[in-house]
Amino acid sequence: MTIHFVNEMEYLHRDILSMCSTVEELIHDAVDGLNHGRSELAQEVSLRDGEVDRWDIRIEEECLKILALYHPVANDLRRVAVVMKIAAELERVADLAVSIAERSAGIAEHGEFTMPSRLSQMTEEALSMLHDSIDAFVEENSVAARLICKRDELVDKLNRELIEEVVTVMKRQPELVEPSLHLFSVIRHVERVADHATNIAEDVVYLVEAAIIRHPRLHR
Amino acid sequence: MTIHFVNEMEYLHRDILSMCSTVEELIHDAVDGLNHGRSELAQEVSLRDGEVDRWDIRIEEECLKILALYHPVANDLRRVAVVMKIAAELERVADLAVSIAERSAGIAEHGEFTMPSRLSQMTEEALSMLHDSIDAFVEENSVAARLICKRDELVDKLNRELIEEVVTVMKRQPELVEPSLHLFSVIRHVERVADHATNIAEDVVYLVEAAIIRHPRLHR
Amino acid sequence: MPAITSSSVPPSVAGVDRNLDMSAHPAAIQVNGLDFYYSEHQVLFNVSLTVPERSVTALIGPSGCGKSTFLRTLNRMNDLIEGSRCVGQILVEGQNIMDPAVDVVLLRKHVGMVFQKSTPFPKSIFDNVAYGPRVAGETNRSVLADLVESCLKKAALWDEVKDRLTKSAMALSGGQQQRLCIARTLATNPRIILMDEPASALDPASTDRIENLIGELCANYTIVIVTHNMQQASRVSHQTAFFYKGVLVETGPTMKIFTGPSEKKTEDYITGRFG
Amino acid sequence: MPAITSSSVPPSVAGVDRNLDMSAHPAAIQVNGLDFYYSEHQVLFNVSLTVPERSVTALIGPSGCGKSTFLRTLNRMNDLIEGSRCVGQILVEGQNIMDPAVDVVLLRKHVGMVFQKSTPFPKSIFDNVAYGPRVAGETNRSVLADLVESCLKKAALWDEVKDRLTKSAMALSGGQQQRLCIARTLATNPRIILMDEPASALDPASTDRIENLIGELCANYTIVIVTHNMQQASRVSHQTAFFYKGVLVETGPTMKIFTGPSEKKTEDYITGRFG
Amino acid sequence: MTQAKLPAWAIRRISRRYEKLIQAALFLCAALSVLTTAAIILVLLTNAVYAPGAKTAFFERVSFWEFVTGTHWKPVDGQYGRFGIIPLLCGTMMVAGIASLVSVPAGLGAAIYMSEYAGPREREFLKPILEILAGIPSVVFGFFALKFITPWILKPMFSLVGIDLQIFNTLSAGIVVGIMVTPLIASLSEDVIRSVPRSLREAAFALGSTRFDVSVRIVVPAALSGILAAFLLAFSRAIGETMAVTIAGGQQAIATLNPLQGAQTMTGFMVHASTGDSAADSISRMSIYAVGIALFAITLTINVISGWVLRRYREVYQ
Amino acid sequence: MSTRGSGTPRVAGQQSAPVSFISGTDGSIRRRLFLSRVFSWTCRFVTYAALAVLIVLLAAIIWSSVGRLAFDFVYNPNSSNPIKAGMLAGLWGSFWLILFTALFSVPVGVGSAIYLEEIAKDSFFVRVIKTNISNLAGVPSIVYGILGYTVFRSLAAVLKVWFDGQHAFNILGLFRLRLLKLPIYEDNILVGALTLTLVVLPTVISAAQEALRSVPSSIRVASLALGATRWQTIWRQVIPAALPGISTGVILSTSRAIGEAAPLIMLGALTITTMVPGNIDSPVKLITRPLQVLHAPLDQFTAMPIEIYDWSKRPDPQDRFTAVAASGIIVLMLVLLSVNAVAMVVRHYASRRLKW
Ligand SMILES: Nc1ncnc2c1ncn2[C@@H]1O[C@H](COP(=O)(O)OP(=O)(O)OP(=O)(O)O)[C@@H](O)[C@H]1O
Ligand SMILES: Nc1ncnc2c1ncn2[C@@H]1O[C@H](COP(=O)(O)OP(=O)(O)OP(=O)(O)O)[C@@H](O)[C@H]1O
Ligand SMILES: [Mg+2]
Ligand SMILES: [Mg+2]
Ligand SMILES: O=P([O-])([O-])[O-]
Repeated sequence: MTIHFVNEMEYLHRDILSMCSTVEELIHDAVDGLNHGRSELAQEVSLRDGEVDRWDIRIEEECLKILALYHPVANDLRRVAVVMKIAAELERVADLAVSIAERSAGIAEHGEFTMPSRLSQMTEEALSMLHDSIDAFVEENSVAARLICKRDELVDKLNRELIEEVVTVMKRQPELVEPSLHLFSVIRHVERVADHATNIAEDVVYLVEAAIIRHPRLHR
Repeated sequence: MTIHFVNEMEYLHRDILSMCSTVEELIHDAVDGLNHGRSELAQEVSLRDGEVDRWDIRIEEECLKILALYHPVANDLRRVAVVMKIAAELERVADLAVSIAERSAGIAEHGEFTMPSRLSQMTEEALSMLHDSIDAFVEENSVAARLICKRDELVDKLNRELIEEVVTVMKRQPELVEPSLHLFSVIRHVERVADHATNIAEDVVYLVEAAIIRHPRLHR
Repeated sequence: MPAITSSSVPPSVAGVDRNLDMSAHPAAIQVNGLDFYYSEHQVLFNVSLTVPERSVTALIGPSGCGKSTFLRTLNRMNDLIEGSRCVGQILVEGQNIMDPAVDVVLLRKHVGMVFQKSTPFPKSIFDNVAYGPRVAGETNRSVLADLVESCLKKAALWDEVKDRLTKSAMALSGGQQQRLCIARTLATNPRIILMDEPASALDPASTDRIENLIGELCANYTIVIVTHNMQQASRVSHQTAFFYKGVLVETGPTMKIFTGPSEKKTEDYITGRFG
Repeated sequence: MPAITSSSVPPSVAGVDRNLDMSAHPAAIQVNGLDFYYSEHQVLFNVSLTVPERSVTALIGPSGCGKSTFLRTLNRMNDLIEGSRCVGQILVEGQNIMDPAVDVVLLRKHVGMVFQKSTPFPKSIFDNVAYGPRVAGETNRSVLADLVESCLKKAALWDEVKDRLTKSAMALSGGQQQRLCIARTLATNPRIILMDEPASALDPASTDRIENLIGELCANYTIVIVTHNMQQASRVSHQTAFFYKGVLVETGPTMKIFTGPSEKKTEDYITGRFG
Repeated sequence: MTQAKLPAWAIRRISRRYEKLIQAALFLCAALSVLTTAAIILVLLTNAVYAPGAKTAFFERVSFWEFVTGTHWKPVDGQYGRFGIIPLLCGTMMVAGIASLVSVPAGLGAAIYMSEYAGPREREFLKPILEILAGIPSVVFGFFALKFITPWILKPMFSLVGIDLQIFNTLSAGIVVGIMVTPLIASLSEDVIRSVPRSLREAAFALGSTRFDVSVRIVVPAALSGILAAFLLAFSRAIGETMAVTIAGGQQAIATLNPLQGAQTMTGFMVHASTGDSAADSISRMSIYAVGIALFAITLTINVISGWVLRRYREVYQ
Repeated sequence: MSTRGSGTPRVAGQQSAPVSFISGTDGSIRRRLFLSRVFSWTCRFVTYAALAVLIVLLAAIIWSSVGRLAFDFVYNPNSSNPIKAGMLAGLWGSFWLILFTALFSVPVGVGSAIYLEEIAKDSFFVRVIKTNISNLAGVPSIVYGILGYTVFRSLAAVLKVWFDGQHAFNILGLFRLRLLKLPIYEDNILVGALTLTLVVLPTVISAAQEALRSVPSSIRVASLALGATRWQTIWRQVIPAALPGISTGVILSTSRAIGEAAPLIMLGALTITTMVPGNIDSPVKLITRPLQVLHAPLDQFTAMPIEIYDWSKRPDPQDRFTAVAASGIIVLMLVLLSVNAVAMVVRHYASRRLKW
């Protein structure tokens, strides 16, 4: 058993890492598109989302296969469960990337719409959270993971501020309602990317410490 | 083993059904709030979301327990996996309910903001999809589940139309930007409720037929 | 917060024993610093373990790690092995059973035992179950009949054998024989039942029945079970103790041991990475 | 699209054996409509099964369903049982082995067998492995030495025993003995190896080594293994065949059998709901 | 390995003639035992019942009825002698009966003690003693009975109660025969008792039994038929016992059930007759075959019964 | 889940009554323990009685032997003078008997055991043989004496006629000159040995069968599965594994023949004789007199137990032969003891080498 099982677990690990890097690239490209406004980007990102979807299905199949054939327990069981969850999160992040790319295409249509400066701060923060959470997963570092969960608050703050800004713009310049609405969506999406990163970090904590820290309200 | 295992599976089933009904109630209340504008609703919904979160954790724990202790295979393994996924979906639906309630509170603040008539059509459709997908799960009816997936298109269409409507309102009445933005969010949330219902339906198909039909693009 | 244990908040929907809080139960057996020797060969090292009342405790560990030996100290079956020696304290319901004044005959009635291989006596089914009460001096036929019936019922065997109580017990199938042995043990009115791999010689279906039976019996009896089968340990027990080379490496709620063991050795063992 | 099978799109990252396409392999054994009788008692009913070359086929099923009997027909070990009778066709590499012209002694060299209990001969380790070649007439000491070394290496035992080849094989541990038996079988240069619950008497660590060994051997040999242990079947095999009361109920890729079996009986059995 | 080539086993069957030869030789060895039995029966019958040709067979000269019911055994009484087997039967049965009285409790007690109570070391010590006792030739026991038990033990004992014991008496013969077969009972019974699985004892102990309970309620009943078979076998051995009885029991063939007198057994008579010097086909010589047939029939019957009982017992544990 | 609530009440109901395992708290237990102890002492008594009997027997014999036991006893021939009577003839007679008995019974016995255990399929005839052997083991040895007397002795008589007639030797063409001078007897060693062979054969067969049976069948199956033929399996696996058991069993059962008197007496073996078979009265002559060695099997004989029987029975008012008989017994027992010792040594080494 061991060799087969260890092999399977390795494959699984390799696959989830591939998926991680694909999704990271994807979301980076999508966010880049915000700043440099490439209209064909949406098309491209959407295509590559298909790849992520395939990874998602593939990893889920692998996880179920491992559960059925090797009956993992302890650490291994947690790892399989966590990989399934992370894959689902990443798949959603990829979907968000597609949405962001679409929105930024929408924004680009409107020519001289200026992006709020703090948007790039927010996206950077969210993407770095995502990256760090993946790193924490690779390193099985639950301390780092817990730190990531804290950083979500900063993103939430930026989110609120940016939305206020958008509202102001819309009120002031009704002709910019459409790009603003796109921007609004983008902001919400980025915020959700950060949420997903937080989820991944929480999963990492579970993987390492066998403790579920989701829904922190419950533990207060 | 059988008795214990069968019992555990029964508890799990009971728990996921409890969670389903809690979430359904929750989202119904939240949507009701849209029409009747009760401001204390947000508070209440948010409180009950805590309960859903507890269900979520509890069900995940039970699933992992079953995986670790009883090593289900075949139908049982699929059921456990599906229950874990449905619980996650429902938890997100509950979160959306909270958001919807918050938004409707935001809309209510603005007094005489008229809701677009098709909104209630959309919410009804989304909620009925959710309800039907849960029914399909209970009945293990994969035919019904596949039908639900189709109905998502209608919701998407309504979504697009409503958003256009909102944009028009915002452009025309900049003073209504804020409630409109809330409404915009609500529409997006409802659309996502329908998406989650679709996900649940897809899970039901997997449960019954052992076939993953997610990401239909891949199968075309 | 521990991972998958039961501290989640919603009020108990589940059955009682799922999340049995072991520490709340009084101890049926308490072993303190037990060393055990076969002649000069030490096989148990400073084992301390508390078995709560009305629970199932599983002993797991690789072959030869001393599980059976430990189990057999609990009703002093090891006395039958010459040259064996036992140091430490074993309290059964508060009494030290290592006390030389202890009467092992009484002790063994109180702490019953079921073995790996089913061992029906070559007598009728009735006589098998009635054996314990009879050696204890019970002769009243109707009392015996009632007792036999109730014990066979508890062992979920009554329906299968009620029409052939006077037939030889050797004609039963392996799984039935094993349940008969359990019934026979119940007839001595024990409070604690020790089981040494009770299902390892049975096919899955019979194993299943035995496991279910254990699940039912633990409502009234304290059960300690040795098993090689990790899945079995996980399925039937509330508490699991992992032995390795005569040392009790880790003990805790079964869920804990099976999802988040604290010792690396335990984890390696239950995930099958040993050797 | 079937559930967890390998048709997902990304190009193969995994090793070969994960998604082995069985139908592409030529058949090592092909059984057609096999009936088997012990005297008048029929224990196999119209069994048809194809075992692809260089794969592991697991036979599962409840006790007494005829797995061992089926296995033993494949190298005609059942000939040793008086009054047994076999009807149907068994093609081993295309040849019908039920043909009276078949020389069973040579057949059994070609289709090796490993038993539940390890059965080392009470001889030295070397002599154990060299036994098969010797009875076949090989006497050249250096040829034998090479053969013994290569077989022990294939059986992953060489490192453990290379310093004591002349010591008695009885002194090895259970797991080592079982690997020795595998090495001994390999020494007769078989193409097919039948294993009847080869790990059921071993502790988890030794079981593990045997399972790993099976995983390695299937690159060069066709293996058919009987097991009571569902997990084991799922772990080691490419193809699984489920027997019930002498009937081959279902056979298919192991993944399929273990996550989406098409027969209700199979599902009930693998989810442990039998009885 | 080319795929097209036929596997070696499929080509043809190798003939292994030397194996057949060896098997035939071994079969002849085994068949010898049947031949022996046939020879015994043939010899006994042709000399006792019907001899082809001359009318020399025993029952052709003496009526069967007289042989079975006659109470006098005097082969050289007058010209023809009197051939009633009852006196010999009395002697034989008395010896065997006394032997059973001695050996059954002793043998069973020893078997229980060795298997249930004695530790391995004590058993290591006791077993050879029984084996030595079993291996002592019967002439030695005859000597022991005649020269020691009778004069030094029985005679003083009986003189206490005023009974004069004869030098040759069935009592001492019976006692030594009992001693002789005790190891047989002990070891056969111990075998069956030990073949009662250890697990059964452990199970009984675990149910709160004392050692007595285990021995008497579990072990002995479980081994009962085996023990019974051992008794029967020992009884038959006692019937066939020759030298000890011949030496200690005397040579007077009288129909008596008094163990204090001497008496001749069937075996004793045969020894007596063959050491005498009667003519080869004299009727007294031929009576050996008649007695031989009786002895053979009796012991065979008992052995067959005991074998049957033993087989029944074996089946229980299979 | 069936839990507490549904549980039936406990058998005797004293849920929480404090228990005590301390002995003496319960009268019935005390009685049972007492009974148990009495029983154990009774059993111990009868077992050690066997030891007592053995000691008494040995003591009685040694004590009786006082007056005759001396070294010359083993090299004096028999004599009607109790002071001179010795056992030379009996010792040599027994030696030759046991030698030929072993030569006959071991191959035949082991061979039939192998046939029955390893080769025979279960058929009617084999079952007959098996029952037959177990029944033969229970046939009194004296019955074999009758058989030997009637068959072997008569055959020997025919042979004697042959040998006495010149034509026999013309056919054989062997040792004509020397052998002619030595008489051939009908009650010779070979006849005795053949008879004793029949006596011990059933025990030899079952001892060998036992040893073969103790070889686990898994070994046979494994060997066959490796492509060995049946005979290869027997020769290379079964016999080596069973050899220690076979040899111990065979030694012990053959040695039974040393103490047998009854069948030999039936054969008409000499009771009072000073004759040593073949006139070989010292081991040296076994080498220096090859022709006598050849003649010995055809010579008359007596045997140790026969001499003992004769001495014990000798009607002698002064009881002077008691000491002679006792001395004879001591020699016989020493011989038996040494054979047993050999068997034990074999068993010891065998059981050390082989462990299943
Ligand atoms: N009667 C005995 N005399 C001497 N040593 C013994 C005896 N019984 C067991 N042992 C030794 O004690 C150690 C522990 O044995 P024990 O039977 O308790 O192991 P176990 O954990 O039950 O193993 P398994 O899982 O194989 O039953 C082993 O090394 C064994 O060899
Ligand atoms: N030698 C035999 N003679 C007669 N019947 C036999 C023999 N061996 C097995 N059987 C019967 O044949 C049936 C199938 O036995 P088999 O040993 O093949 O089952 P199995 O599936 O291997 O069971 P297990 O899992 O217990 O080993 C059983 O009913 C059994 O009783
Ligand atoms: Mg054990
Ligand atoms: Mg089998
Ligand atoms: O053993 P016996 O020589 O007396 O038959």
